[in-house]
Amino acid sequence: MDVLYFAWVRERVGAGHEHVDPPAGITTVADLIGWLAGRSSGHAAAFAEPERLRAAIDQKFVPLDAPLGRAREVALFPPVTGG
Amino acid sequence: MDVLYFAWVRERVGAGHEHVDPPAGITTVADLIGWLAGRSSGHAAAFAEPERLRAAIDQKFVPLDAPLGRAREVALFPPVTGG
Amino acid sequence: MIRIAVAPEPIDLAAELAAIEAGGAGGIASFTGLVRADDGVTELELEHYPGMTEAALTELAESATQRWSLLGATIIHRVGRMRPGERIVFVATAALHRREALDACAFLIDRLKTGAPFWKRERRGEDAAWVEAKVSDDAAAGRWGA
Amino acid sequence: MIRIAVAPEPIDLAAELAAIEAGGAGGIASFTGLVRADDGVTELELEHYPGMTEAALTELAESATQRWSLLGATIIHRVGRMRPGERIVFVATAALHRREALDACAFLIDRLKTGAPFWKRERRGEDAAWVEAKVSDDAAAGRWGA
Repeated sequence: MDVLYFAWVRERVGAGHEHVDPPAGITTVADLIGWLAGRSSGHAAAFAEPERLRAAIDQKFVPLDAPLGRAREVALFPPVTGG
Repeated sequence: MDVLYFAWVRERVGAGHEHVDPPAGITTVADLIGWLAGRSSGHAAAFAEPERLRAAIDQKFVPLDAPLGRAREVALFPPVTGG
Repeated sequence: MIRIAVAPEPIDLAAELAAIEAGGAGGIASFTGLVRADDGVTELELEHYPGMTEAALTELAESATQRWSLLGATIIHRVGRMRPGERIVFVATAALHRREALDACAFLIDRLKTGAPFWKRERRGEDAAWVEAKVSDDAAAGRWGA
Repeated sequence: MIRIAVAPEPIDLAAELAAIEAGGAGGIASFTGLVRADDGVTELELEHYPGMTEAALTELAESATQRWSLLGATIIHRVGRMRPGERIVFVATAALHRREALDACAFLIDRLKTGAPFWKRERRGEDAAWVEAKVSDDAAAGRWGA
């Protein structure tokens, strides 16, 4: 699964994307966030407050409790601020 | 008093403006319209249906029952259609 | 910060937008009215009441700046003869925040339709007819209260 | 009739307006968002999610054309670095009648604020800070229902 990071999530993680292979128990976006938080201190800083995060699966916005299903691309980022 | 005409009122009267000196009994815009209607067949055609007319006194929109007061310039025209 | 123009020349949108953008706003809303090309009109003629027109448009722009915090308000109305696809009217509003700009822009064009002395005549080939005022325009102008 | 662009180049308003005007509309409403010059920002940086951004903006424009009778809908969003006074975003809608163009334009900019993957970072001299999302933007996007 490809995971993409944007804005301060990207900065804290220290990378814009990575390929990960989460274990079988990781079934929702929230599960994935909790699992990613253990990968490094940068990840821990990025994912310390999940309520500040938003997500997209395969380029569609989803809530954090959305199932990952057969997601190929999951993006994690702060609330959007365009326009 | 200067009287100005616009759009089809101007076309029916056959002039864009004229100087008139209405008699003492003419105190409102509606009175003026009724009096002007007698000036020519063109005026009669322009002023046959007062409900289709709108007016301005000294370049401010007024209702037809507005008093002429010390009006220097009275304009008579159809409802506006700009924009 | 208020700019009013009533003239027979084509409306230069790029210049008008650049001018209102220069005021430091965060958002500019605009509306451009065009001669519709879809209903057989070959030429549109705009008559107005010189002097009163400019005064009415200035008053309209001032009432918008009293109602919303605007950094700029522009009303440009073309008069004389124009062809399908050409610009008749352009209004623009500048504000720090988008909601004020958007609302003030809608207010200006709604009110302009019923509150400024312009009259349209449409030509379709040999025929010419004065455009009738629309009841829906009175309703739209009324949305904004007194 | 739908035009979407996400690019680092400055937004060419005159060209965009001319393009949407060419569709035979009676009215064009537009909104331009600018980098505000009033709050000490020296540079704004716009990050986005390539691929998803274009898809989200296309979907947004399509939802506007389903909701209103539009002859055209344009959304142009700049990305990368820009300076105070420069254009960040431009939306425009074309319709036969002004109310549809005005409402659809307000809808597009309200929804764009919360429904497209862009993130702003402001620089003030040496300091850089990601802009926090506004609760008022969620409220504005919610005005338009589901």
